[in-house]
Amino acid sequence: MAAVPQPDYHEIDRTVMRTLEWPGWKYWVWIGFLFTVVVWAGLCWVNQIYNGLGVTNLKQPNMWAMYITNFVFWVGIAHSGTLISAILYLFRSRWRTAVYRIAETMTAFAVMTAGLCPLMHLGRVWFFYWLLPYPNERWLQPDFRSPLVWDAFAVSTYLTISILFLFMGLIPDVATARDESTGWRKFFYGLVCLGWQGSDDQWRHYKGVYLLLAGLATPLVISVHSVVSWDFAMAQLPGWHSTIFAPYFVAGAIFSGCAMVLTLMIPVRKWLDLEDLITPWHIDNLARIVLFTSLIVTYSYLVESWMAWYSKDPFEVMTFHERYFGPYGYLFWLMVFCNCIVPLLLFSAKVRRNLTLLFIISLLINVGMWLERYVIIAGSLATNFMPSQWGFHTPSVTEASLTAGTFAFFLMMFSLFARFLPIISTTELKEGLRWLRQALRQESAEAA
Amino acid sequence: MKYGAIGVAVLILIGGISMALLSQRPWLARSDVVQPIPFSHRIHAGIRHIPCQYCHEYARRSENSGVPPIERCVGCHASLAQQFALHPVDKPWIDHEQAAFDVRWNRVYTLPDFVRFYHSPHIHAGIACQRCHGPVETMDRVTPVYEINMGFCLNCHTQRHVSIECSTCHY
Amino acid sequence: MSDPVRILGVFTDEEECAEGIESLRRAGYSKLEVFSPIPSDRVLEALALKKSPVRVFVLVGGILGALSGFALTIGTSLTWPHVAGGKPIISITPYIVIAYELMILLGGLSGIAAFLLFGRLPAAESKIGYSERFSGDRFGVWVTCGPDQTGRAESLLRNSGAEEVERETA
Amino acid sequence: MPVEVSRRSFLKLAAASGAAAAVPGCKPAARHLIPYVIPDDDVIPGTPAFFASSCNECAAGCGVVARVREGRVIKLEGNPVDPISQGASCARGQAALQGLYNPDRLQRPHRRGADGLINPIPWDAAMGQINKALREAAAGSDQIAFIGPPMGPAHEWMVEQWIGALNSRMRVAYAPLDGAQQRAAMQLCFGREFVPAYHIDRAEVLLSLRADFLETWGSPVELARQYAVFHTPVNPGANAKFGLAYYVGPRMSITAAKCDYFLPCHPAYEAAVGLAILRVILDKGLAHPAPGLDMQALRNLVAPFDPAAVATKAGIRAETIEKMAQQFGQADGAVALAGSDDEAAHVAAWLLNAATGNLGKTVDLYEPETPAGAPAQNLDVAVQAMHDGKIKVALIANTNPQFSASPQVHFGEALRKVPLVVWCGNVPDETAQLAHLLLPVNHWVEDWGDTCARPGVYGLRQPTMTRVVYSKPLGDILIETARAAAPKASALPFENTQDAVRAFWQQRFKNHVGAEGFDAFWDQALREGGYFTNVKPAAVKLQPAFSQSAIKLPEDLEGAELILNAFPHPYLYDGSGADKPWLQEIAEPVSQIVWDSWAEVHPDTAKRLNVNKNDLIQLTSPLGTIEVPVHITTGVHPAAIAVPIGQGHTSYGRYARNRGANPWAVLPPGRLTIAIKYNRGVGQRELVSPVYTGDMYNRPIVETMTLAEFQRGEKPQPWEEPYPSPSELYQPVVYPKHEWGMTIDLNACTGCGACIAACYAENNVPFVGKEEVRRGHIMQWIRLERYLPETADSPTLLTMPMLCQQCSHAPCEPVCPVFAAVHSNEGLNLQVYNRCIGTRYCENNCPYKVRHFNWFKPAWPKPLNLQLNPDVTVRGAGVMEKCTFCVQRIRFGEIQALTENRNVRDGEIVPACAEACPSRAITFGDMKDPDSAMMKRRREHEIRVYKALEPLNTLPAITYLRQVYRPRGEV
Repeated sequence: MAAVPQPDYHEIDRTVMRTLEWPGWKYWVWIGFLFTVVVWAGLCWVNQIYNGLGVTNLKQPNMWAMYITNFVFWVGIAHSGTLISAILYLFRSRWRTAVYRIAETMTAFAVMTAGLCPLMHLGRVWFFYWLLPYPNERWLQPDFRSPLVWDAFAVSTYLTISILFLFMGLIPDVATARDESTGWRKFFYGLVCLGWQGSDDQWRHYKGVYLLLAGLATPLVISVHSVVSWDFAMAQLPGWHSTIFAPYFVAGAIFSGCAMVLTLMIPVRKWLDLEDLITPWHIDNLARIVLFTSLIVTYSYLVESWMAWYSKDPFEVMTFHERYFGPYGYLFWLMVFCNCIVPLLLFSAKVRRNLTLLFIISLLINVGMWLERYVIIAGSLATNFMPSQWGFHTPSVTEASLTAGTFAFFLMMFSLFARFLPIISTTELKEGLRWLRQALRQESAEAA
Repeated sequence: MKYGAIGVAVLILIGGISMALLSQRPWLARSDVVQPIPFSHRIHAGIRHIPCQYCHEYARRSENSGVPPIERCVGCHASLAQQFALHPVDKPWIDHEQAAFDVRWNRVYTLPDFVRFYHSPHIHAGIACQRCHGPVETMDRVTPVYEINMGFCLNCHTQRHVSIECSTCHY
Repeated sequence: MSDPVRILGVFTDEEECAEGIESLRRAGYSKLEVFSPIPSDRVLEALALKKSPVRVFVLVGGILGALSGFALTIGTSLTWPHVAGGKPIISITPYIVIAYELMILLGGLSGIAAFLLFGRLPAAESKIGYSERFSGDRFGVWVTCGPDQTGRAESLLRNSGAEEVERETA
Repeated sequence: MPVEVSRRSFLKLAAASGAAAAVPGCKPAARHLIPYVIPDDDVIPGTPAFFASSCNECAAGCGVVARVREGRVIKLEGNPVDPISQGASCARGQAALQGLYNPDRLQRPHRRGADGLINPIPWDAAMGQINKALREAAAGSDQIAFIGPPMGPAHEWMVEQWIGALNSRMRVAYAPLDGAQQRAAMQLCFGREFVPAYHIDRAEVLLSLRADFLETWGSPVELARQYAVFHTPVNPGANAKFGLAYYVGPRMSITAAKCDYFLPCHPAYEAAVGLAILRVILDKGLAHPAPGLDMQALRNLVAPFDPAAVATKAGIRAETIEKMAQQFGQADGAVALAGSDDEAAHVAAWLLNAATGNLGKTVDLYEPETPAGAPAQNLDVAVQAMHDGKIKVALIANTNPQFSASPQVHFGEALRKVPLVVWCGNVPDETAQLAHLLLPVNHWVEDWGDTCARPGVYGLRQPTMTRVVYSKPLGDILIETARAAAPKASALPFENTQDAVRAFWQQRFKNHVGAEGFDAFWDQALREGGYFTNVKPAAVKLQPAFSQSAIKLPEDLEGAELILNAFPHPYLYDGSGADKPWLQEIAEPVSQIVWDSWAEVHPDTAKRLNVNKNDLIQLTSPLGTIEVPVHITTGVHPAAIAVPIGQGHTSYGRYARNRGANPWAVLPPGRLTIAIKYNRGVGQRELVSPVYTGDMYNRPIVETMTLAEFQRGEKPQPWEEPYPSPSELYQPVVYPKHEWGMTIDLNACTGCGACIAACYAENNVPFVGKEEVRRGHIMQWIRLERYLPETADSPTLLTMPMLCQQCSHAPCEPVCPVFAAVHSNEGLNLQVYNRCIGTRYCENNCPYKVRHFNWFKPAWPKPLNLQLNPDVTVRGAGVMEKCTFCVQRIRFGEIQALTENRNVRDGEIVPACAEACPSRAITFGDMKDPDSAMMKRRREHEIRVYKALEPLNTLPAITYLRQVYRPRGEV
């Protein structure tokens, strides 16, 4: 029988600080690869700005396609991070401690990536700031009735709050890192942690504000994806104009986000040697959330179709008919397979403990959720009110490159973060040490 | 650390200022315009009290105010020169025929293409030329007085309760 | 009065630290400063600190945010009333979204600002008595007391399980 | 439209104006202001001047008014004074400007060197060479040929003088679609030629034997206007009046589709159908006995055409023929039109019109007024002479026989034997490839001339701007060469074309000139664009002795397995429109295909031939082979394969070259049909269409009602439950002064595309090319919604001009984050280009899909950019654009009213589409003014009023008038 690991404060610190050591060449090759993709996407973007959006395959009527899909996808990804860090914090879910930093980092970078997508999509990106209110001689302000302005506010608020939230969590951890390191690192970490020392007074305010931030982030996260869903639901277009979009999108966001957490955590835990801190118990819990939200999403698909059928609105009926059996039908069924059928495997505890399988499932869910947005966006636009103006979008090199660029950007930022800032919250792990020990005990008992 | 923050702030400031300077606003009226002929509005409009629309004759009936045809200059300067003790102009229009076609006034006031400005309704509404162009009759060389931007137009339009629909100027 | 004396007790365990604090407080020592690596509820309870005032800031910030959201949206709509889609110039329903987001934004920002203010962050220099251990695995309890009360404090600290006790003249 | 037609005067291109061609973005307009030396009274910088002229794009001779800004023509409109156009125009007329500013126009004279390439030479050298050759050739007789299209009387006269002075008679009038069959039929029926003038509006029943009178046949603008009157239902209820139109022909053209019943007919039997109808009319005693009408002779003539026998051959049921005859014979006014390439059909049409007493009623015939002199030769004579080496100098002007003459004529081979071939034209075409000297002549917009649409309608043409390239008027070339080379001195004793035209008019109208003298007459003609008077039609009788042998059915087609039915493309016409990108990019209304040629194949035939959509097929006649992609449609007779004429140029500029196939290359002279063999070509070529499907899925887009419903006087049931009242959450928006609106009558709309071309011209809408259309990037602000219903109780085809509906509850507006899409207080749905950041949300939310995004920076190769309207911003890449009811015209009208201290008058402001519409389907006006013509039209046709996609509650400002139809299954 394997000895049950009994981590203490010091060991937790050591394990985490090990992740901050200067990385080896493999890491830099990985970063270099991602950077190359980002640069390539940047060049494609420059070309697109210079020549016009005609270099993409956007067209009448698919005015929106992959860029907005990416936007919704990345905003969605962001959501689970806040769920795990804020909502579960409020619910005092102890298992979140080990995973929440990964999730929250993912949130911050996913929102950042998401914020780039509407810029990529703008016809005149150099005027993007017209979306924000600022005093100007033209007397002109944005139209606050437009869901896109809500988006600008929601996403930028979300970005700010999630970065602050991430930063708040980081402060004591980075202070630990500061005190464990020397030289320029000490200086750097000292800057980041703002000279944190952990006095009782600081902790008092810290706890107060952390709780309140969690309390604010919770309604925020729900509002953000609701607002994103209203980008579509506010439009008249059949397939978009739907009252269930807000909860449907929020559930989908958490679903895809948790899947993304799994996708990131399973390799990261191995790569950074964090198996003792992120245990299969944690992963199991995540998988349960994935399963639960998958069921909600499946339910939403059914409700959506039912509403179309029940409304007898010919436009709706036709749009959904086309969605299932039209030129994009195969994407829809692939999406159903990825989002509704595959996650059912998670009912089995064995599957939830099988990391390889779980990783594959999480990847499939990511694909499925991307497709869901694409099917909703491009598919609904394709079969609009005017049959003469229907049209089906096919991705172009530029769009594919920029999409790849968003993934590369996200992964690059995440990878950089993971090696230079603590990717596991030592403070919270230490705080919840006894639950961690309990988890490890349970783990080894089950293994036996 | 403190210095770093200051440095970043200074960098942002410099960046912002240079952006503002580099982003030319070529539609703004230009104050550095030199005309091919040393024509003085002060003498013509100020001292001689020639009405603006004697020369800029299209202002009341068209989009453009128009620049006076050479004929109009010569009309006074050649035939009435003796009578009114005008400075007789024999160059460059009369002696040198070729040059007559070659007067190229440099524009002082320009608007971007997406702005439609009609002179005629403004003249009919009794707006003095000086309201936008400043006291031209005091200037030897016309230089802009006001920065004619959208706010400038809006101010006057709202004061006078004229439409500020977007389509008033942009189409 | 002679100068007060600062005594440091270093604990390895959260519970022992909390007990130490409680015993000190019972003994009438009120000038306590604790450095801890974790936001320990036990320790904070033991210190019986008042609730942090940041929540007031968050509340005020949130209310201000919501109000400024409405002020911004309604104000800009009135400066230049544009008709769009036949909707009223002041369309409260959509403005709620803006107000809501601004409420959260300003609430959060003022919370952070309050935290930085009250927590005296960013701090360029170390507080007196801070040790690098205290961000790792040690709890540090500083007791400030008169020179005559030091012995009792030291023994109280030791008794609650402090692994070392030091004295420092402030 | 009040047209201010001022005295013509030469304009200076370098006008003193600030408004140079609008360029996108923030670049300033012109940096310099260049004053006039002496101001031109007609030119006010910044204000358009209007000059009346006459169009030369087809033989109809519509009057036009050119809108001139700072010395360049930016738009052509119909001339309201002209009885033919009455202010309307057509797509081809609108696109004339793209011929004027065509980037591939020959810039200066060129000479072909020994290496076969052309090099620029000075005019003097070119003229010297011509003069020398002409002098030598004039020594002998008939050594000089002039090949040109039929031109206006003044030019015909000049050419006649010229060619006579040069001792020749070889004036060849050549135009590929010149109505020779119609003239020949008149010879047969009446013994000589007349000039017909149709009055469809006076008829109750119309029969078209392949006459595409709304597109390419006759005078489409005039006939479309008449047809709209004929085909607009009035008096809902039992006394409803609604013209009945039949179309008999092999292909469903837009004309066929717009007639009540399209009867697909085997191409060989259109005449037979017409004559069978006549036989029924005679048999049933429905003929109107008239003096000179020999009923017995007619009976004998039509005896062989037994309806039952004809019916099986033609593919039309005998009962239908009987019914048509019944209706045609009983109608109070009926008209038969023939557009076939066989004479017999034309004979049938004339006989039908004559036998039912409609000559002088629905058709007026006028004595032709050709100037005395030798009639023009036809091409064969000249080809023979050239072939025999008799012709020393050939002058070919503004016509392209190398492209459009049948290969049977061997024009090219003959022309190669001519020592000096002088080509005069605009864009160098296939014929120019064979010329030794290429001379750029003035485009008709830059030139003098005249037209004579019919006696009494004498159009005058005047230059409306200075030349764009280093060209010379054709008349000047004639005058100069006559002076220099003619042995006889006084042939053309004029300074220039202006003098010649004026002198010709002085002579011609000496009896019309009033007391004020010719100068006043001339000035008025210039101002009004011509001289319009009433001439009495001729009293015409059928030729009494009419023999059976007069009727020759096209025997070669009978029994043929497959017949090629070439038809003139509605926009490219005989091929002369192919160099104009607008005409290439406006989809052919029925097939909705752009920038290509195609073969229309019936589904049954496609099955038989085993071909699919886009497959290339080779069509081989004894004269040659063409290869075209297949377009499968039920709108073509199974025995026929319909291919549009117009593409297949090997030269003729960048927009025409190497595109599609040229059916002229397989057709015999004077014919549009021929029996062909079919071969499978290699591979496919995608036919590009901006339209996804022809199935409307029963949505409330183009709404219709049957004639029966109309006669019952009931308004059709709404498509969906209407919104409960009040349908609004909010207070309705108040429009203080105006609320602009539009009424579009779908019964009047002929789908002709004039509105689209006018919109291109007025609003600086960029054309994008075939590949970008394929990629869904077409920019047309107004498009033709075309749906092909398939049930028997539906109309043949549904069309609807679709432009921005200016919704009061515009879905596009509240989704724009920056107020770029915003409503004006005059009810306009504005698009502020300079505010737009390109989120494209508006287009997503637009149910009508009428907003367009600038995917690229638009480009107009020079000098096409000179056509750009300086009153409209040229949109740069990355912004949305759309129709705003020509807000620049609204603003101009309002400013005009403001400066004149009055209110805007109804009808003063007309958007480009409404102005162009030949059938007057579009009316624009103020919805707040109940007396406006637009609101009156709504009230008058209350029963037909509907809004597009009404259930969406977008409250559009455009009201459509439902299409009343006769279910096609009823026939």
